[in-house]
Amino acid sequence: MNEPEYGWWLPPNVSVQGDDIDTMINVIHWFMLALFVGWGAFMVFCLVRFRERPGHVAVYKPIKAGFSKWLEVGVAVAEAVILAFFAMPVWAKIKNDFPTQDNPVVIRVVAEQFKWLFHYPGQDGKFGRTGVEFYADDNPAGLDFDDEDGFDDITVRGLHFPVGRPVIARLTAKDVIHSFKMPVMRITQDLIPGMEIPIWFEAKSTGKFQVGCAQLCGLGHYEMKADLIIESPEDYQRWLDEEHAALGLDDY
Amino acid sequence: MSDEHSDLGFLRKYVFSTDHKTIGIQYGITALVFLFFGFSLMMMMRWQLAYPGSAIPIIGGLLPDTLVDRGAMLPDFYNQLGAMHGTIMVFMGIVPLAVGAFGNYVVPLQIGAPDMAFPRLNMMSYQAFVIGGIVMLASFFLPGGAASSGWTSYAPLAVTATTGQTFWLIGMIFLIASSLLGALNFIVTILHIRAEGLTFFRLPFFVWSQLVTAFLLLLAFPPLQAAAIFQLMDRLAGTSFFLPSGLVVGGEQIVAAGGGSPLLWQHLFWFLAHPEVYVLILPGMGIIAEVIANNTRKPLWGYRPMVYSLLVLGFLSFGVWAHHMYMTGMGTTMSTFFQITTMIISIPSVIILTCLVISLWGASIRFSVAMLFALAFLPMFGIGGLTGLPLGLAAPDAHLHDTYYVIGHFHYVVAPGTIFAMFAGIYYWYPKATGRTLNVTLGKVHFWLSFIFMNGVFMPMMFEGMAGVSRRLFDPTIYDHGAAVHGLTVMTSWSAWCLAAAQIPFIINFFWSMRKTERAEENPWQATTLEWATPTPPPHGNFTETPVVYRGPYEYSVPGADRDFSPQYVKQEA
Amino acid sequence: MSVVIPYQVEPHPVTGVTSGKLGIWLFLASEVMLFGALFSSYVLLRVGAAVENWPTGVEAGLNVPIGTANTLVLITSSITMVMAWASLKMDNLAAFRRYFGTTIALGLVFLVVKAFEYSDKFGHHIFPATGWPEAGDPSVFYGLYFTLTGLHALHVILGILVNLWLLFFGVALWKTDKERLTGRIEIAGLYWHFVDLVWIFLFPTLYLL
Amino acid sequence: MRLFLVLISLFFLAAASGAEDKPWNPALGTAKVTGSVKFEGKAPRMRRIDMAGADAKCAEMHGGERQKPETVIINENGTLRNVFVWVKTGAEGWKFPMPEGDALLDQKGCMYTPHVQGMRQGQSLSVKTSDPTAHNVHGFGKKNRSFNRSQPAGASNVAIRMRRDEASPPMKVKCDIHPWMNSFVAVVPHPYFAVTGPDGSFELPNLPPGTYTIEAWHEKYDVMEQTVTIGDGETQTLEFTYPTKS
Amino acid sequence: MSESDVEHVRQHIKVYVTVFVALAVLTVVTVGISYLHLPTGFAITLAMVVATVKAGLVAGYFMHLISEEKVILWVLLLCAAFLFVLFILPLGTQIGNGPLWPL
Repeated sequence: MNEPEYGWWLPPNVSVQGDDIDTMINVIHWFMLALFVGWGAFMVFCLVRFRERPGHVAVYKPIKAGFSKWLEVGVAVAEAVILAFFAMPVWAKIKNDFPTQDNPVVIRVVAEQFKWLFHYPGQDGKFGRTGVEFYADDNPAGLDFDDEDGFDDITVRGLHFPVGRPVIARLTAKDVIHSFKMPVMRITQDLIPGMEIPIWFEAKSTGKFQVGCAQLCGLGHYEMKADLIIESPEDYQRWLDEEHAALGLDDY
Repeated sequence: MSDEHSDLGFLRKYVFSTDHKTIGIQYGITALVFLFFGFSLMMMMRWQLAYPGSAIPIIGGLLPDTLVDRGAMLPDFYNQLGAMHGTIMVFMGIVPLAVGAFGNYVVPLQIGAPDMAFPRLNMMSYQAFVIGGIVMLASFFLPGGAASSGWTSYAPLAVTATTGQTFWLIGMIFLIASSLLGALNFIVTILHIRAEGLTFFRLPFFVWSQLVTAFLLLLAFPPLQAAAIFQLMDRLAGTSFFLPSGLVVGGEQIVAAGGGSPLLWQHLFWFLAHPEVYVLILPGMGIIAEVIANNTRKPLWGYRPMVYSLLVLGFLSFGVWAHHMYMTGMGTTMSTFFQITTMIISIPSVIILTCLVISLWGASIRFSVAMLFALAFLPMFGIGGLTGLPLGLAAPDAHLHDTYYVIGHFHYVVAPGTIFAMFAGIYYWYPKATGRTLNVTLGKVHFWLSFIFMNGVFMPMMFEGMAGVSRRLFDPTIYDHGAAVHGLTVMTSWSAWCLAAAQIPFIINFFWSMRKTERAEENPWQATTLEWATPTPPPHGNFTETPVVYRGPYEYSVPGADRDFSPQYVKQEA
Repeated sequence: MSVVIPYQVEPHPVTGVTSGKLGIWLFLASEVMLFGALFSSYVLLRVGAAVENWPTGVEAGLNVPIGTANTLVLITSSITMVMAWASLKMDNLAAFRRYFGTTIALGLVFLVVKAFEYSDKFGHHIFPATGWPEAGDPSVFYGLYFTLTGLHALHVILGILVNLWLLFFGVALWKTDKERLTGRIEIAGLYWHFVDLVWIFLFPTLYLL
Repeated sequence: MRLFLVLISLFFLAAASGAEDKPWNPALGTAKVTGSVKFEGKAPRMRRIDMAGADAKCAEMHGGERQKPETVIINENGTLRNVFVWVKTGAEGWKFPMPEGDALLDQKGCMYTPHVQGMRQGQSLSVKTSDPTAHNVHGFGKKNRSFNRSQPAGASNVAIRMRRDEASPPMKVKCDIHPWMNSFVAVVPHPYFAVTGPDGSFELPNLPPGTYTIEAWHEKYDVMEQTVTIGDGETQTLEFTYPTKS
Repeated sequence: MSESDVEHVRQHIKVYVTVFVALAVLTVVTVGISYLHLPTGFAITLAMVVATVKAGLVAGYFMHLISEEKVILWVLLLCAAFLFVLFILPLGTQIGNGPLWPL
């Protein structure tokens, strides 16, 4: 695992979708810079050229500034291009193209004030029955422990997933609105209590990062972070096995 | 007329006045006080952000230990400050200043009206504003402190919050009532009480901007009113409009029937709050247009396209709100719709900005203090507008949503944008209201320091946001990417404190100039619009003789005229 | 204060209405948005709830005959309101007093009936916080019922207060400025009809569907 | 409504009797109730607490080993730990001397010590943090006022005065930043209370002779009560058995 | 007030009474329909149509919208446009939020 480097621009990107987003952000910013510099240069020129001084008078007749029309049309066209060729396809892919065929890792993410909880289906690959009535301080995932499907489920406070394999996460919140944010994965998704929202993502390199909450959720909002550990498939499997082994101990 | 008014007692003349000018000044002073207060809240937050966990100098020792621990801020206090900073700045600072103060003082003068259409309603509007403001501020003294769920008050967090939230909602209902009454008054006044000859396309751009703003306030605020009533019911009567079934707070199921929708609040809130953004900026643009036309000594370039853009802007602002909600799990059909409307709405803003910039061509630019602020407005609002682009698109928003980038973006619109416009307005119309001009040297000091430090505050936020630092974090350094940009945070904080210091010349100037013996000329800026046709300061009833309008609003440097300005109200032989 | 503000009584030449009338219509437009938002919320919440969890008015224990009667009361108060205004137009102050008084009385009748409906609900331990059905995944029907009718009742109360003021004090204007009084009554009428109009939508949404 | 009336009259009764409280005479306290709390049946399934992913500093304080939740702890002798036992009725009418100092609640390694404790009405609960991480102290009072105070690392103690008795059920104190952290504080108007420890026993000494209702409370298995009459100088032994059969 | 004005008002009164009767009848009709227990969707449509007709009568005749000046109609049109947006878009997002879950 390599130490991530954070700087003053975009954080490192480890997600397969992130490249599209980064390209888009960069393209838009170059476009913005071009517009701003153009405007600015014109403005500064005017300020110098048309400053008030003896012998200089303003011109009443409006200038024919055909270029302004072209500028506006240009901005509109640029926006249309960004919309049609970047924004819509990229977002549609992120939002709709769930990789259900590619052997995804499926997890549940439960947000509460003020920690994350990650729920893995365990060896049987099936999530146990969960329900509001089972939520307790010692059962944060709301698992029905009498349900055998749920008995081998793993519930942990840090997010682990393997590199190169898509992850489908089902997001729910217990109490208020939270937002699941992984800057290095270019993912933000609100968790709305009473709703289950699925998202997917796939990492392209390993590393140890952080998950944060991006929606004000109360006084501990700032403390609502969790480890984000992207591992090689072998390490991931090893971690899963360890968790399973740990579960056996606790059936007392 | 005027002598009768001067016979009135102190209370009727200054406190319960129905004169639009007095009300405008009341609004102005109150709003400036609130702005200053909201700004102070932010300065305390900046200390925590720059030096997390260390005691706030001086102030920290004065605060009760429910808010601070040995002088260092506690997270719930930080959240209170954040929520109240937003609320105070938006609803109790800028809107009352831009609409209540400038609108009230200038609009009737610019359209040649003796007063607003409903003077008593105008007074009630101000009173409702004051009551709302007091309720909001009083909430700081509650046991649980003020509202702490952000200025957006998202449910269910706000529903389960402390009593401060109830005060927030009640305060909002008063503020909304105030805005509604004011808006209605403005529309009727502008439609009905224009001077003879003042047709719609002879209206100064400022009046147009106020007209559109008034429509936005009138039609966008009621849904928030409805939402506030719902949330009040949720908090006080135990209903669950915004609470879904089976909420578990603090490990225990909360006692509520359930069946509500947390997103409903967001829809109703942003249905207001997006038009509200235009409420914040349009009057500012109006002031800037006035100042630029006056100081370039030529007509505005593209007056009509600007007016049309204004109308389109106002109309479209009702159809873009859900771009604040891309990350709530909205389907792609709807997000596509909102991305398209958001891109469309950027076009009229571009048109207005371009027209203002092109107006500089062929001008004879006077660098008065008001003009400096107006000129600074253009690039600053430009940055604010441009940075809205990536936020308006769902995919980049997936990274930038609720980061400091958003904060930088909207502050560039409202702080160096609207606030600079407000300063421009104050420097421009101060002679009208007081009969004295503000000192130019102090003004320029104020401008340059403000300009530098405004950018020092908000430019670093863009980079912090790019790095992925979320907003509303009590201590962003606990995240690795937050710690990496901590230097920028410190820079922002110091800029903010310097920005505060930069306002001292303004405050001195404001009060000191009022006492100057030397009176300003009747029309110190050689302006063309109607407000300069009245005596200074204008008496009760405004105009000594009923004005008649003969030409458009910005007839400067008319070829063949004997002066470089041809006022609207002077019948000149061509 | 003798600042004369134009178009208080005479209509503006371009818009063709008085300031007061334009003002009240703008106010009503904002009221439309207020109640529109409430109804929009109703739709959103209802669509979000399971079909079997949303009661019809009868299932929820609302009394349709009483609701119908109350609707008729409000409609009648609307016609008496318009008759009051017409009486002024025809220079008949006595008739105006009769009709206007009836309007106020009918408004009060509406409120009294509403109060009985409320107390009946409270008597059956039904409060705004009550879900329907009690168990499972309840809907917020009762919350909406109380909030919407409560807000409407608040509007009725406000209308009654304004009308009472007009009946006992405002009417003094008849001696000095008949047209102005007629204008004011028309404005009060517009508000009153609007309140009636809101009820016309509230009644079927809450009681019948 | 009737409940309300009852509550009102109880309130007045309590107020009236409060006025007549006699100062406690230590010489009367000769009787004693002792006993233990047994556990029968199968222990519930629980998960160990994973702190590492959420708060590395706290996880380190436990050497990286996952802690068992303290909800149900069955002692080796088959008794149940963390049961709060107190004299529910029978000890009224006295004004007992107040203990010195505050009741202490420590936060250590993102766990509360003690998990269950009793304290006197009028005493203050002083919450201490021994952790290098931030906490918040969130009390869910049903009779006492609820509170929610932040406590960053190294902050001074948070002290809350308990003005009303609240023992059945005790007040829950929680940290929201670490949602697994919970603790229960019973506020009792007299000194006759105990919490079962590693041997599952309890002792209520220095009681005046009389008839008492003794209540046991467990956070998962709820309450049980027994009535006991003791004479001068006697010791009675009680046994509670959880879970409650119903 | 002129003679013709009074005559004008007198004619209006007849209209008002007719409208009143229509309103009363429609109220009874809408209640009557509700006892037929029609399918929910149909019942809602029908009730809203009747309510809209009633509202139209009140607004058109009691509030004189039918002969009102253009400026007021424009204000209401604007209001209606925004109201439409307020109804449709939140509903759209709610439905768009529907079951996206692919598994």
